[in-house]
Amino acid sequence: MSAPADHPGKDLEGSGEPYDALVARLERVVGELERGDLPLEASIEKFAEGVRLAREATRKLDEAERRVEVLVRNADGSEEPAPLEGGGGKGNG
Amino acid sequence: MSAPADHPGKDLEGSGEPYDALVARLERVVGELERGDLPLEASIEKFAEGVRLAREATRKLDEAERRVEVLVRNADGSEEPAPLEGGGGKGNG
Amino acid sequence: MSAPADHPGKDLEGSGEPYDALVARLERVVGELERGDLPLEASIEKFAEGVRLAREATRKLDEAERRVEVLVRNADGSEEPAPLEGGGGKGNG
Amino acid sequence: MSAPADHPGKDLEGSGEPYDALVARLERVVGELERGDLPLEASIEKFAEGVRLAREATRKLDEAERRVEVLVRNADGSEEPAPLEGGGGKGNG
Amino acid sequence: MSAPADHPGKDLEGSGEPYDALVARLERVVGELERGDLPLEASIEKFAEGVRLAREATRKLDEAERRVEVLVRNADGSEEPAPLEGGGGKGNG
Amino acid sequence: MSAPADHPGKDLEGSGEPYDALVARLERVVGELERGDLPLEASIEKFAEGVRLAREATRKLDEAERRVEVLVRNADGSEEPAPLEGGGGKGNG
Amino acid sequence: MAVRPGETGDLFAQVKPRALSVSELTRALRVAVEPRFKDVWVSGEVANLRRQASGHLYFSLKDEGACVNAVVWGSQARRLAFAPADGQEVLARGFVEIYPPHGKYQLVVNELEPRGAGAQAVLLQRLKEKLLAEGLLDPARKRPLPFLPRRVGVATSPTGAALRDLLRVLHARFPGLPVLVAPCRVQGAGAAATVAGALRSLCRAGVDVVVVTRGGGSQEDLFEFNDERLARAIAACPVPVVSAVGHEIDVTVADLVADVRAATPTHAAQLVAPVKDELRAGLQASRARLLRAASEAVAGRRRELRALKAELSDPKHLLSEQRHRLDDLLRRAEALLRGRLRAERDAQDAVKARLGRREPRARVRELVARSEDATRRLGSWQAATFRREELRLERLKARLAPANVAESLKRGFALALAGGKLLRRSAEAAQGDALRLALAEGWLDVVVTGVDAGSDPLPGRTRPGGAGPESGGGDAVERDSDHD
Repeated sequence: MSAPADHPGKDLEGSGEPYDALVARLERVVGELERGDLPLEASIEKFAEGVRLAREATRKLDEAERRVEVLVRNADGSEEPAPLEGGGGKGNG
Repeated sequence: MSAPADHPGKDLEGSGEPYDALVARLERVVGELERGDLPLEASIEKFAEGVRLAREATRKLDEAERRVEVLVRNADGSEEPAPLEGGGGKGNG
Repeated sequence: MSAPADHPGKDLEGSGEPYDALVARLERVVGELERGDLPLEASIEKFAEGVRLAREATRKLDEAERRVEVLVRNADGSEEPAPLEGGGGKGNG
Repeated sequence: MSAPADHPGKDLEGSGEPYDALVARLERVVGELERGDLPLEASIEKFAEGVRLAREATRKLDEAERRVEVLVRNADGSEEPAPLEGGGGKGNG
Repeated sequence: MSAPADHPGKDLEGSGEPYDALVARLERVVGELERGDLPLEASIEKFAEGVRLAREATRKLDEAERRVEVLVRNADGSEEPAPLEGGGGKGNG
Repeated sequence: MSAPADHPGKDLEGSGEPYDALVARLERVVGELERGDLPLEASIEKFAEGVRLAREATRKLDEAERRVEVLVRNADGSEEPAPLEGGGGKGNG
Repeated sequence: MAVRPGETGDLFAQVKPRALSVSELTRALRVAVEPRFKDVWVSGEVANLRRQASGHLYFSLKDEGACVNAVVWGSQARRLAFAPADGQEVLARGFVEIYPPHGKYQLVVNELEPRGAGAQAVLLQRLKEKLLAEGLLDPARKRPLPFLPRRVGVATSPTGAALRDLLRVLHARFPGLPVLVAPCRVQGAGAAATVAGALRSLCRAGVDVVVVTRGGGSQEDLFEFNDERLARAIAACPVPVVSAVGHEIDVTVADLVADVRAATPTHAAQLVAPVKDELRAGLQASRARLLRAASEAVAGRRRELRALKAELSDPKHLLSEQRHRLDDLLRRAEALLRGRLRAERDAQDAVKARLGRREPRARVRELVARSEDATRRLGSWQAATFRREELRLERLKARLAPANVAESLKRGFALALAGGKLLRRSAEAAQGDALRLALAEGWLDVVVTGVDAGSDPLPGRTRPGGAGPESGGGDAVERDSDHD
């Protein structure tokens, strides 16, 4: 599974890369696909990268959503504030 | 639980921060969230901070309200004025 | 229990502060509270001060239950108040 | 069955030649055939080469399509990301 | 058995001479024969050459045809060899 | 070993004289005979020459025909000599 | 003023026969009179009082024997301490003015006050001027009354109606308000000294305010309150002094010096004592406002906080947006890639179609056809050539056949040879010649027995044929000609 040259071989899962950076990379991937000047194999690789990026971004969204839900639950007047799970939301995933 | 840079790591519970400062921070947080230009992770952190601030502000309001009630009760014709609890209202919280 | 700067540390009980000064302070406190531009904690402090002022003013109103007296000259030429017979009768009722 | 001079005797099956290069060769072969100035034997050789190239290109395209299907299937929220088959999509064919 | 001057004594079998040249020579031989101005012996020689050419051309063409059939059959990459549409339309009838 | 008109009586058998020359001589002989102005003795000589020429021409023609048949038979590469269509029908009979 | 000094001086020195003009006379009068009466006090009774719209007061001052016109210009009139009325005795201060156009004089009044007994009024006036000069009447000296005095001092007669009225109203307004009464005489000679003493006693005893009061009475009754020592005692009092002496129109020096002048004892009580119920109500209102404001301080913040909390938008919508965005991006990527694959597929199909059109079978077949055609033509050529040549040989052989003597012999013809020489005419032989006859097979040696030169042996023939006389021989040749 060779990664594109500008992101050599990173395992995205659990990476510390911010969500927006992931999405920006995904957008760049789409842009490159749109330009249409990639060789077919590179296109497929790009798409694979896009899929990985999207999956990782989705994972981050899921995690964020869980965090938000906990926050919202605690925000609504519950007397005992449950500890915010996962703290910074990154180390948890 | 990393706090944003401008409020590094404070535990708001029991802090001596004035209510209005809390609310001002909460408003700033709301404004920043509404501008919508924060990275996702920062948004979530901001939201978490907002939730903590709102909870703390609510706590302070509750406390203020209790204090007012005590003062009113003592002011209304009770012969022995109960000592104002907490004095400055800060050491008590 | 810090008093505001313009009435530093007076014990109002039995103090010589006139009723109208108390009331004026009370009015000022009310006005400040009503302007609503005080921080919450200061508001509560003001309220506490207002309550104390009101109590003191009430005390002053209530404590003035005395009789009508008349200065009577003693044999040694000194004078002292004595209950006014017949005159205070009406004022007392 | 002698191959043309510029592509001497390669077995295209499983070759690492990129899709676009295959298609470019195929175009060139077809163009040469269309010019019509080849002797029959050369035509047949060219045609044979064209057939091989077309078959290989089709195979690569099919493979690419399968790969995309797998990627798409995995992209849609499946919790366990199936390992991307074939990695670079080449070693698998 | 003397060959004509321009094709001196070649054994055509297995020769590298192209089909087109063979057929063209055959046609030329036939034309010369048909003009009828050759002495009988020369005619017979020509005829013999023509027969050899025809035999060689037939052999080569049969071989070519078989080869092309195989190629066309394989061109679709499918197991059952469907004829290439629009191409073999004539040779097929 | 040409047998010109002025050398009558030669044995033509095995001569290298071309068929067409033989036929030409034969025609000349026939013409001379038909003119009828030859003395009988000369006529008989001419006639004898004509007969020889005719026999030799026929022989050559037969030989050529046999040769052609062999060629044709071999042309098909098969053991049984398929008659050249449209041609061998008469030569064979 | 055009009057020359000399002329004026002459006016009183002697009587001259020369008549003065009215103006001269008037001028002279003004010069003579006005400087002398620049500042005079005049007492009299007001009559014919008229108030102009401009504010000027016009009236006459009169007594039993005289009357003088007087005016108070509006600017002064507005400053008068009282409102004059017809019949009122007043003391006026001003100057005499002669007004030439009317030929009248009038008193221009600067100050006007009601006049008591005539001589006393002037003394009183002097006292007022003196106190004024000392500043004791300065309005700036006036001290405000305490809002709620802890004890009210009253200098009055303990038995008078004034005290009764005062206490009644005082305690009606503020029940239980402490009052300390310093008894004094309020009329008759020496009363002023007792009032002053009472004042001092009250100040010593400790009060927040002093009320000096007595009921209404005659001018003489009130005159003690014009006493200078009393005035100075009032001025010297360390707490504010309220004077309520006589009736409203009776203004005494004590009234002037006091911090507040009350019209009546009742009025004094109103000035000195607030209404306790009102105070209580005011306090209650303040406390209510206080509580309301405090509650509002909390409640308002609670509302704000609630609003703010509502504004603290749950980032779920953001997450949802992002999910859409991701989905869109991925879908776009997928669509692009699938489009690419489709395009590649189409391109490939097009190229394959082009390749298919160039499929060499047709060309092979064409060549096969050409080759077959050539082969066919080869066969045709062979057949035609051999047929032609065979025919040609046949024809030649046929044409050769008639020249075949042997055939003629076979048909029955014979050759006649005489001495090796062929005979063609019968005349070439003579009877008895020995001839040799050549037959189809073998020879005959014969002798000529006769010669017939005249008859044709083969009737119908134009050309002499065989020389043999036997027709059978000729028949034989013809008969066998087909068999060669």
